Amino acid sequence: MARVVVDVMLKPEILDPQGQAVQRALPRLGFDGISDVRQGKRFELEVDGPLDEAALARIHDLAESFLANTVIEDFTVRVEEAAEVAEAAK
Amino acid sequence: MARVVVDVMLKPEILDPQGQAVQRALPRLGFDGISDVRQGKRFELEVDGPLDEAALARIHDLAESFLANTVIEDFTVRVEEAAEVAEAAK
Amino acid sequence: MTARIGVVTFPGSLDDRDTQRAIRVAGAEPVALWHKDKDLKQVDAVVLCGGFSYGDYLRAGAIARFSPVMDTLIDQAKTGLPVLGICNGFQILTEAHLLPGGMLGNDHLHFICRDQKLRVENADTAWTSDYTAGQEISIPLKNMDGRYVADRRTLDELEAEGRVAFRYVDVNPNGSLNDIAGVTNAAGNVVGLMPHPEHAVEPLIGTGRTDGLPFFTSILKKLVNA
Amino acid sequence: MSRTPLDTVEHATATPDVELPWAELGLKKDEYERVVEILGRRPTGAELAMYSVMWSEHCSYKSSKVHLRQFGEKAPESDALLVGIGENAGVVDVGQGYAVTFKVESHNHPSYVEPYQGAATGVGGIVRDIIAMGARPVAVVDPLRFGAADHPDTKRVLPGVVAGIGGYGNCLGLPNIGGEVVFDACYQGNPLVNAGAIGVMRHEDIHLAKASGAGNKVILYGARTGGDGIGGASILASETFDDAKPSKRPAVQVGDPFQEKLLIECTLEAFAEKLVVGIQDLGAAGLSCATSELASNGSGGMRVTLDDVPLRDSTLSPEEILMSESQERMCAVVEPGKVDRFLEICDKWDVIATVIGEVTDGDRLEIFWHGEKIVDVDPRTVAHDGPVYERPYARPDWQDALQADDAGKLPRPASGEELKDQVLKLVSSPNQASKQWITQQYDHFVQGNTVLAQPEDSGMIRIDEETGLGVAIATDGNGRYAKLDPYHGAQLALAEAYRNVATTGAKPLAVSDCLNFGSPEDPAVMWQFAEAVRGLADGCRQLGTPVTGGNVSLYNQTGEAAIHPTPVVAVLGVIDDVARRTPVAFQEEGQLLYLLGDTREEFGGSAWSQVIHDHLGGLPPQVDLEREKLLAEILISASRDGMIDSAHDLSDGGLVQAVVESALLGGKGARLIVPDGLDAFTFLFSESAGRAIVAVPRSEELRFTDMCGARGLPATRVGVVDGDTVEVQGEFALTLTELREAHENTIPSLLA
Ligand SMILES: Nc1ncnc2c1ncn2[C@@H]1O[C@H](COP(=O)(O)OP(=O)(O)O)[C@@H](O)[C@H]1O
Ligand SMILES: [Mg+2]
Repeated sequence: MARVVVDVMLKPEILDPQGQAVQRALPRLGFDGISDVRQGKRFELEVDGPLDEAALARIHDLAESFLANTVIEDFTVRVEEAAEVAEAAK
Repeated sequence: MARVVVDVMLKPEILDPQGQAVQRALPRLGFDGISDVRQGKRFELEVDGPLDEAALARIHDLAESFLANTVIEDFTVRVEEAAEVAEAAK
Repeated sequence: MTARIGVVTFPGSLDDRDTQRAIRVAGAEPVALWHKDKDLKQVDAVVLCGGFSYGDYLRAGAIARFSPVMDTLIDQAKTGLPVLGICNGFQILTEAHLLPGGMLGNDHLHFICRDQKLRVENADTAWTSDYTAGQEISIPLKNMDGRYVADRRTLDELEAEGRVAFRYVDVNPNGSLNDIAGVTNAAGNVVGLMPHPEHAVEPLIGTGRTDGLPFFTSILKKLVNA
Repeated sequence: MSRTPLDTVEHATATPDVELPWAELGLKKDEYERVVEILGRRPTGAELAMYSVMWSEHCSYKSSKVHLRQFGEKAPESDALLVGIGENAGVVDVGQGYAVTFKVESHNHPSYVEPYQGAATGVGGIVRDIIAMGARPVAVVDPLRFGAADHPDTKRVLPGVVAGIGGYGNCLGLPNIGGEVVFDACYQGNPLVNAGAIGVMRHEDIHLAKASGAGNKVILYGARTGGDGIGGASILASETFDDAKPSKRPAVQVGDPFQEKLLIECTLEAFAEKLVVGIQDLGAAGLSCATSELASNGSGGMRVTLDDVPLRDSTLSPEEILMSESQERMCAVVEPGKVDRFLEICDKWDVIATVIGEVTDGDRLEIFWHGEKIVDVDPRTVAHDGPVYERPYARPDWQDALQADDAGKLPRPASGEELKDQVLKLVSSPNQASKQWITQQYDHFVQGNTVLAQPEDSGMIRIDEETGLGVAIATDGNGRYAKLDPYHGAQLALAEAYRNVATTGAKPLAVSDCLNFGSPEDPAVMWQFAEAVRGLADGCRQLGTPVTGGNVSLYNQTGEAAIHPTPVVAVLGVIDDVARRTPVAFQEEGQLLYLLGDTREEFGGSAWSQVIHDHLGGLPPQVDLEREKLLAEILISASRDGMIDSAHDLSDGGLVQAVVESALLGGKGARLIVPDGLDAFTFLFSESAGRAIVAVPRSEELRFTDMCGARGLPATRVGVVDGDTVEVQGEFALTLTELREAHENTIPSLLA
């Protein structure tokens, strides 16, 4: 079993009020030095079977047609390495 | 300037209605072979100045106290490599 | 003969009964449609009503857009079936690309419920002919994801072609570009808007005004006269 | 709890000396011993899990039970009560064959830890109580209390709570038609998140939580069972927050309102086809509660195969499955011949449903795991025979000093200028300011039957389109009054909610309550609780409005500091034709303003004493429930016969607060004249109970004053609807613009 991560972010030209709200709160929390914050979505897909080219291509399609709305969002697909998975599990 | 990514996911034992809704929709879209979907948040922070230990520790604090509610969520902090940034920008 | 207007119920639809009531108040016959059926029961028009179809998880309207009923509806809308999308229905129509642009979370990040003033910009669609262009109406608005966005080129095109059907007046309640509250397709049979005309059809109830009723009388007249 | 070897009933019998972790599960030593005595052996791990959650304060009401009995004992005769205390929610006859069920519950502790999800799941829980009675939920209300408005943590808690209530309720399609928002430093760290719901059904559709008929199937449907919230609400709402022990903080759950919406629809469809013999929602204590309550309320026993429970996490132990408080689950008892149809309906709505057991003709609740019996109990001992405590209570020694610290001695405004200044301070203070920033995050319109919603005195819902029959609900509570005098404070909360319902033209019928207090282990808190319950029970008897159900939330306390005693009272009323409702807003210039009731110098616990002097002391306003009844009759008759066009009850902030609200809502000012025998200050700020202000069209004046005169209700003409200022003749005038700014900007500037 492998894990594929799809990250979906608003296109850069589209206002991201959630990211802005986080950024505006930072000084109040005593954080400075962060010049921009954007907030998006992260999907973790557990894929059965081998993660070959074909499987990845299908996930790419899935992201494009469903997980992201490409009118307003960009996305990336990447396979999460076993090490990362272990790290994240900590 | 560097980009730090904070991923926030619901803890594994906590119900993830959004991920479940996505997963339940997959067969209808003609996708199978995905045994689990979890949906979380991705924050991209643009950090001014050097990304040293201290800066990363502060971002870790920020994630713990503000970006995630650790009662129900786990988080990871990672520096995004320039290559990745370029990739994602495509 | 009266017109038969379908109202689709998706899991999580909320305003299906109200929409049926509004259709009845206008004098047409509401017909309940079910998301799992491809069959549109030969209705003369369809309303996609408000609610949180599939919890609005993923994105508002994103999952509902892939329902069996939508397969048929998308085909027929392209050949002229009048379709009105209210709130979640509007979101579904953009996800289905029957209407341009997309819907995002309100810029203030809160759900908002208010009596909203709109201007009817286009009174030539199937659903707005009982209004006059430029007429101002007040109907309830209630949503989380009401921010209409589209790229510059699409916006220019919509403006140039008069396809911005409704615009917010006085207050832009959600950060929608160009104050857009609703749009129409080029043919004028598919219309979507965020505010809720079906909640403004009876005196006494809700805001106590009936500014939303002409949506339903417009389509009725069009269908009966057709 | 170790899983190997499986702790079966047989194993427990064979190993009497094994010590179980009863203390970790929140049981006291004598409680554990009682379990052993009941069973005649040590409990199995699974049995211990069930007893511990069911005997927790939250589920068993062990500290409050002895007092709550008064609600039954003192209950007034009422033809309206169809189902009384003890069921998931009470049911009231509202005429024309309709019945209404309503209830208020608390979700205080989880909402402090995770404001959004804590509040959201609170709405989810109360709505399931309503559907479990067979009713379609038609509205929700949310009485809320937070720490000081300008405290940084309030900025964390309040927006999350409001978004959670909205996020869940809006997604269910339930209009939010009322509630409260109160700020007070005493709620810092212990916010009160109460949520209420109303449901409507036909008389014949009332369903009860009981499992009868041997052979009938027990069906669990809704969400899968997960490891979240194990022992959450039940055990942890039963203890004081203690910062030193973070592990004691409940694991909160994430709600899935979409799943709950499906549960509502499929449950109602099953009811409509008469497929359900008994039904129970899964709330606190999850399956432990549902199975033991269903079984003990029915005629027989029950056998459950725990392996059949659909899980989200396959590693859960049987104990965990029994204790899990996963949301959005229900349990139905269905005749064998109707099971297929029931499952079909669930499938139509994409709801997972599984037969997990059946009703037996015995009297035991038996639960099996991997073919072995792990629970064998008399369900009554789990569900109903929990411990009952006669906790010691004593009037605190500070009560006398508090009451002696009379607010009447506080310096009063000496000039018109000063009065004006204090009026502005009052209407802009967080407690008196407009709550629109909050309430506009709630859908008021969904279902298309909302006649009145915030900021009206009560919310009102049409329930029959043909006849216009409607119901109204208001919730009120005043912790400051209750702190000064818990007995009368509880009655004042009742009187205010009752008055709010009558002000809109509806006849008050019945009461639900949510009693929020500190730790019952403190005799002073216990005294406050006992007094409040006594006051409420006496008050309900006098008003003729029975308590149909409610909820107790104890341990709202951080360290030694308890919240103000805060009984929140919900009153339900009925109106024959919603077209007759009376709104708060001034409708027409020239209409005459009449003040109904008597105004005395009463400032103890008042908003004025808090806002201007940060003072809490003295006695709360006097209570005269006979007067409240008379006032209600007059308001209802006047609305039915079209004698008044607007009405607003007077409560915190007094007359001036009410007039400003009616003026701002109607966009029309008022000219007020201080009546003979009163000074301007008392006229404007006194909080004497039993009063309302009404706007009477000139053509109705004689008829109206005659009616008041004949019935003996003081009605004093105090002004006229007029212009775009609120003016007190000879004292000051404030423009509506100034007032609006003061009233509407406070909350957004604190929270936005
Ligand atoms: N949290 C809330 N949710 C819904 N409605 C609320 C809430 N808080 C206040 N309201 C509404 O705002 C109005 C004013 O509240 P309040 O001053 O407490 O009323 P009253 O003094 O008449 O009891 C009422 O209609 C009340 O129902
Ligand atoms: Mg009131």
